[in-house]
Amino acid sequence: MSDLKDLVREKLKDGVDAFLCLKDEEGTLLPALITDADSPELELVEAGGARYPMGKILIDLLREYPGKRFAVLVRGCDERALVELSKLEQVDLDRLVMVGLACTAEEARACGCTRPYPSEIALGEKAEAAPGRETIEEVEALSEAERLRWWKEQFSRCIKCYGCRNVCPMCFCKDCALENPHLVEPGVIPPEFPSFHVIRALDMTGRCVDCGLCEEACPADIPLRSLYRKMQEIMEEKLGYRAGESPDEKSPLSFLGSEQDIEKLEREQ
Amino acid sequence: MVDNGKELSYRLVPSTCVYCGTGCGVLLEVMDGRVTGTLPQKDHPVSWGALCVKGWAVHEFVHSERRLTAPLVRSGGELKETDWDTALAAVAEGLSRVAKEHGPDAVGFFASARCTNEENYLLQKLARAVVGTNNVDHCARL
Amino acid sequence: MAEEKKTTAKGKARAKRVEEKDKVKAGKPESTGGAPVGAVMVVGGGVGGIQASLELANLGYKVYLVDSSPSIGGVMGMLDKTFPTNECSMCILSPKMVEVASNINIEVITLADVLSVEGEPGDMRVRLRIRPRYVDIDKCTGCGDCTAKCPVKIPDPYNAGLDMTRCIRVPFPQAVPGAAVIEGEVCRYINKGKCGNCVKVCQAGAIDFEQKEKEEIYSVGMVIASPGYKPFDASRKTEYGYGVYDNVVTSLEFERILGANGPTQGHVVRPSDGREVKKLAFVQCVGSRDVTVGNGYCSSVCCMYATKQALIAKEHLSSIEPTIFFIDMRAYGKDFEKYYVNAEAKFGVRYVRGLVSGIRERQRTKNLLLRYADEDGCTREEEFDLVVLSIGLEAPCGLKEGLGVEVNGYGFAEADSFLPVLSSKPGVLVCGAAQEPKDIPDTVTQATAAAGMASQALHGARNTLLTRREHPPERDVSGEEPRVGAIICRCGSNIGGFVDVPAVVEYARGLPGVVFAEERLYACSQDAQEWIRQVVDEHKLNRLVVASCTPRTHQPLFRETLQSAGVNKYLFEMANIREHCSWVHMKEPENATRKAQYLVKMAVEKARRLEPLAEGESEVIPRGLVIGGGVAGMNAALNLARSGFQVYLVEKEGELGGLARNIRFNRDGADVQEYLRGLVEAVEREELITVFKGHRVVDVSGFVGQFKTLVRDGEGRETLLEHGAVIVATGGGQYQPAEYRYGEDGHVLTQWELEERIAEKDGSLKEAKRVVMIQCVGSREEERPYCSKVCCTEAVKNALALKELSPSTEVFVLYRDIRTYGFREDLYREAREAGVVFVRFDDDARPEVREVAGALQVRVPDANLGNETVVLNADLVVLSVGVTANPDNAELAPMLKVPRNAEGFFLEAHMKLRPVDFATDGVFVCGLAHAPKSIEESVAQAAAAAARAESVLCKDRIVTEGVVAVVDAERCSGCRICVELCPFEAITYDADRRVAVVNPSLCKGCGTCTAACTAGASRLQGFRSDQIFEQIEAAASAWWD
Amino acid sequence: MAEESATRNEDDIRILAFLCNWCSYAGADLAGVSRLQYPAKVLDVRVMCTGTISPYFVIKAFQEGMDGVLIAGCHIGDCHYLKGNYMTAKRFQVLREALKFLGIEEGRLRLEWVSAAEGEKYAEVIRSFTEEIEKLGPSPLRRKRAEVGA
Repeated sequence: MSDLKDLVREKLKDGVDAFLCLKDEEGTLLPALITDADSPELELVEAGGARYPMGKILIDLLREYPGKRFAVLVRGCDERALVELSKLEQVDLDRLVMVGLACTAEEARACGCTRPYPSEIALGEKAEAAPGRETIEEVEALSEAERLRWWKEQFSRCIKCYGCRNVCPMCFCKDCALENPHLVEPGVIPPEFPSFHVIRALDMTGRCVDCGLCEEACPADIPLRSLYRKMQEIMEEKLGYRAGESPDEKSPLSFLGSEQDIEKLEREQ
Repeated sequence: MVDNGKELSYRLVPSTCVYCGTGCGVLLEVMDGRVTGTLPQKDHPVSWGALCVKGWAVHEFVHSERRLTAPLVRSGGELKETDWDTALAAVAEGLSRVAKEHGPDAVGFFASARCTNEENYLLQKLARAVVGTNNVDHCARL
Repeated sequence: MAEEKKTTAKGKARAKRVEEKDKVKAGKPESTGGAPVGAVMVVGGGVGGIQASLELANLGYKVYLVDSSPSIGGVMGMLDKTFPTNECSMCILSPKMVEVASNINIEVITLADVLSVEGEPGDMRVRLRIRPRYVDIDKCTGCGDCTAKCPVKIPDPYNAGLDMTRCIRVPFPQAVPGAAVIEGEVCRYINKGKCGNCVKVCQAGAIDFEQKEKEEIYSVGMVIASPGYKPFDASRKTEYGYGVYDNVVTSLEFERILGANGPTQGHVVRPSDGREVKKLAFVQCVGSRDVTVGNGYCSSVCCMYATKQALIAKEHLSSIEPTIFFIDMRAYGKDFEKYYVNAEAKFGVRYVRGLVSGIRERQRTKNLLLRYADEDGCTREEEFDLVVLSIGLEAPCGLKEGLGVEVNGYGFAEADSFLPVLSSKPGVLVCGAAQEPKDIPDTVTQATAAAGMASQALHGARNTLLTRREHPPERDVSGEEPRVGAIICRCGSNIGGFVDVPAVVEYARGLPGVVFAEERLYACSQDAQEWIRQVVDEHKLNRLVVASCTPRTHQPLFRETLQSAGVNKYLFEMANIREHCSWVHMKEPENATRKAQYLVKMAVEKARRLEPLAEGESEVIPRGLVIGGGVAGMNAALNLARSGFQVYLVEKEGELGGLARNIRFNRDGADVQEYLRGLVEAVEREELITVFKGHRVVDVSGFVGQFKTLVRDGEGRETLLEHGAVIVATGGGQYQPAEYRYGEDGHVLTQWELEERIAEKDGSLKEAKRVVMIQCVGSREEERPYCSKVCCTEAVKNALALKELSPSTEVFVLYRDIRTYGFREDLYREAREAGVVFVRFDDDARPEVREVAGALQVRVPDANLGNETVVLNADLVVLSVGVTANPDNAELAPMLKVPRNAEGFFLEAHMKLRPVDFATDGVFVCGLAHAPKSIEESVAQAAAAAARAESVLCKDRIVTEGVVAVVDAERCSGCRICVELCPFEAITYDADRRVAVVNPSLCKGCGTCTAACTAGASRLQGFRSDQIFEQIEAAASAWWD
Repeated sequence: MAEESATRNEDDIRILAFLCNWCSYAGADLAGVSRLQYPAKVLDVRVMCTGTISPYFVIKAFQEGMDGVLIAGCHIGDCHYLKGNYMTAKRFQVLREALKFLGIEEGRLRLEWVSAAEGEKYAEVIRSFTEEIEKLGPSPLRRKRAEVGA
């Protein structure tokens, strides 16, 4: 894809030390860090085809190479992740140049996120968002008892691979509640209900950017994304916050706020 | 932030998980020449971007202190490092001696989940066709 | 080990005393080179004396606490509950008593009376007569074996003689000292030489019949007298038949009947037949407001304690129907009015306004017929099961003879009209009811004030006679397996009566980690502390669990005990099986027992995971800040300065003086303005005080010992003040009336405006034929449901002054209740004698002020004439407007991190025992900022606040709590949410290490940061999540045990 | 001892209450001092401030088989730590909705502001909450006696 090549070359010439995007290595799409404008690797760069947790990779890169500046090819979800991570002080946006890639209409439909494009689009055409609420609606239609049964059934498939957490761009804790024996009993598969999945859902509240990598990584097809999506809906409805959207607005769960806010909250409930 | 002068060195190496025979596709994160992490290979025909808890941790043993890096042969009661030819020769000599003295069924072959199906096929072939015993089993039974 | 130290310390103290005596003989004060003696004698061991003693010890002085009875505790120790919070009296007093007992700088001298006091401030000599106890305090364990064997029965003084005890006994369970005493007059051995059972059974060999009455002289710097009061002898009011009719009891006796630890275990039954009481009557003003018995004054507390007793009686027995017969309902204190209103509206206590003229007993039923005149003046008779006489408070003995202070006509100590703790005799301070009848908070305030004044005279000798307690070195328990000791308290019958304590002990023994479990009758008693020390030692305990009452009052005591046993005091956990169990599940003992077991398991499981915590230390800046330059503020500043500390005094206005500038003379005629001038001069002359006039506080940061306060003047110039303590004296306001034509008609004034004219001898007053005063303007109404306390006295005071100025002027006072408490009652009586007419109106029938033909006309429905409207043409209408809270409090409160009540006044830490403290360390309150009060009360409170502030400033370092948050750097990802969340800016981000760091001196230990840390890097010590998880697991699993 | 007691049966409900030290724990103390009676089916955990109550605690309580969880703290504006309870208010909103979505009756989690002076309110809260939980019955997440190996 010629124009991505040009973009990479251009950014590298503009003084970023490296460009993070995908490349096709003998038919395998994988993230690659291009550091040299003239490297033959440049011929292999790819825009789409697969998604990887670029945010997660950048946390390490920015920390490992404190003097370096990076450019990265971002989709809407990657951008949201990086924005939220910067609020959580995990990435330094000043050392980051985001090159926007809009998801194709087909990708957008398949994915169903609320914003399948970044704030600035360098590549591709802005496609209509096709937010998917089917699962949420299905669950909400159920009675409480049925809901519980439904989720228990879903979670009962969990093999505790921890993939949802490992792949999540927003998970950076050095010590994870999911590995706290008080909360998640070691060696028990599937994990007890509600501990594992509810704890993760709660930690995702005001954090999850709806990239869907968790669900993609889940070998048991647990509808994690719908669970976390619902948490974001709750967050937005109750505390008026959506993760990853505005860079200067922080999650209400990360500051005390004013008495008025709380009184309002109390009145509304 | 001040530059720590480190040369940028980061790449992902496509590989296959060695923990079992399934053969899931992994990408090993290599930073500054050290394997630092694992990602599932999205478009891998076997695992399609999913891994189990072992696969996600497959990078962890790479730099382990306790990892064997060369074959060891016991001589005079203690293990000594040696080259593969010597090691394999010792194994072949030992096996054929036992088979000759006590018959083929005195030998057992133990296959590993860490090997590919092809490797396991070859092992049982060796057992049955070369040594002549059906004593073949695999670690998944343990 | 700590004990040894203590006794040797005591020994030292005794040695010193003897030495002093010799010196005294030599006619010279002890060898401090003429400097004052750094010791104070406190006479009277009630709540006042206890408070003063603790305060003084805290301020660095040796204390001798003298009590004429065998134990300290006073009347408060006999009370069941306290108003207006209905808190258990003993529960809040007992920890303080134990604190006295365990403080090596306080020597308790019981059964002692003061014979004489000589000398001058700084060098006083007190002669004591000490009666024999016949029991060696140091040997007696208070086990009670002697009582069991003693053949001589006597009425139990602790239970007001309602039941019998033995000649030898421990006065009461929480007694301090907790040793037995023998009543010499009735002891068979002493009088007949026979018996001696006690000697035989006492294994401690503590009985000592050799003890003789002795006299001793103590050399001290100052004397604080807090002898309390003498209850009025109800039999003097023959018409009430006390002592004749079985079912007529005094309020003090009824207090014991209500007491769970009393003769009937709190069952409200009649003395005559033990039958449950249905109709209960309280007769107010028995021995108060009654010249016929020589007590013209109001006893100040009876209205409230009767209300309290009625409420508690109803709590104990919901079927009971209490009626209170009263003259005026004197609910004048902070939150009293609400208490009274609720009692009537919510709990159905019946209040009848009418004086009971006589009581007759029905022969058969022993019921009682009360004769009284109702509101309409007609005589009625009503039958009751039990009658409680609300007896008044009389002056204690020994004020004049022993202490040698002047007394007033009623026998109470003569007091300075602006600072009542100053007696007529230099070197002797008087506090509490001995100066004027008063409630517990006012007594505690005065006691603290007295301690402060004593320190003012003696601060040159601060710490000179102090012994410091050293705790034994802390045992290193790291690596040890948890060895938990579980102590289950019966709290007499409070727990034991409803929870199967042995079953709980048995259960505790079975819990993992528990190597010792035993029960105690009173785990908080003094001897129990010693026992715990031994137990910890013998069984090598490294964790302690006490299942008793609430940690909020008793945890400090047990922690201290644990520490004195050489174990880190944070290795302690409490299970609250009283407030949260036995008392709230009285009707389901089985479930209560099981719940108690679960609570114990939860405590044990947490205890097993507790770790020793270290307490930090922080510097103290020895300077004070006083906010507000009114009478309270200036006094507070002066007191601090005179105790040797530098003070910043911030006043928002251009001049000092505050509200008092509007008051011309006080109730005894003293010139307030002259006093104020003197005060302002003194403040401005004092080098140690820096006054910031026209300045406002704009920001406060820091913490106890190290505050930083930014003040700004009118031009916006800012000054940063660094200080160790803050005294809030922001004063109050005056209600601005819109009613009663005020502001429309020049002949409608406020009391202050009238006072001004009186003081100026305004001629127009002489012309005035009739002046009508209206009470409760802006008080005791929907918006301001509180009583402003001062208006009644002010009105009566001005009415009298007016009469004096022009006797021909008619003065009417329209009121709801006249609340001239204490000696103010005299003014009220004088006013009536002087012809001032008092017209009462009902709460819902306020007077009207109209203009009729250019003249003022007041119409009021006279409640004493069946609300028949009385029409008064008036030349002047004077409004007694209420006191309001200072609106500035609203912005100051968050800066200082202190709360306000619904009315906007500051809310103290504890209504009864911490009247000038805030929950926030190092911040104190006094004057109208706290609640409406008179000048002399403000001055006393100011002195108290100063004393409390002094107790911070006089230390060079402050120990900070161990329960603080810590951030585990290993786990921290540096997201900085905790930095943002901390309400006290205690967390900062270390950019180099990329982790958050907590400042333990700023951390208040709320743990808000911990819940926000998904990585669990931030932890609250003592409340770590793993410890709480264990409690949760215990709670759940206990179910299956 | 407990075992012999006749009154206990498997379906008795149990409630865990998290109380802040300064207001609600004191309120509970006052309820006790005032001898106000309420059902003995609640066990309480004292914390310094409700702000320190992690959603994990609540999940843990349900996980362990508690039938109801009460969080009680100072009224907004009365927090001894000024604003700690703000976080409680926010977290509670989210937590309750989450539980609801998962099919755990929202009535099983309750937040109440109880001051140190509100002994009566505390008793009333426990009474009504106990009643509500009794209506809902044992939690569906409860493990059977066998599972806890008792």
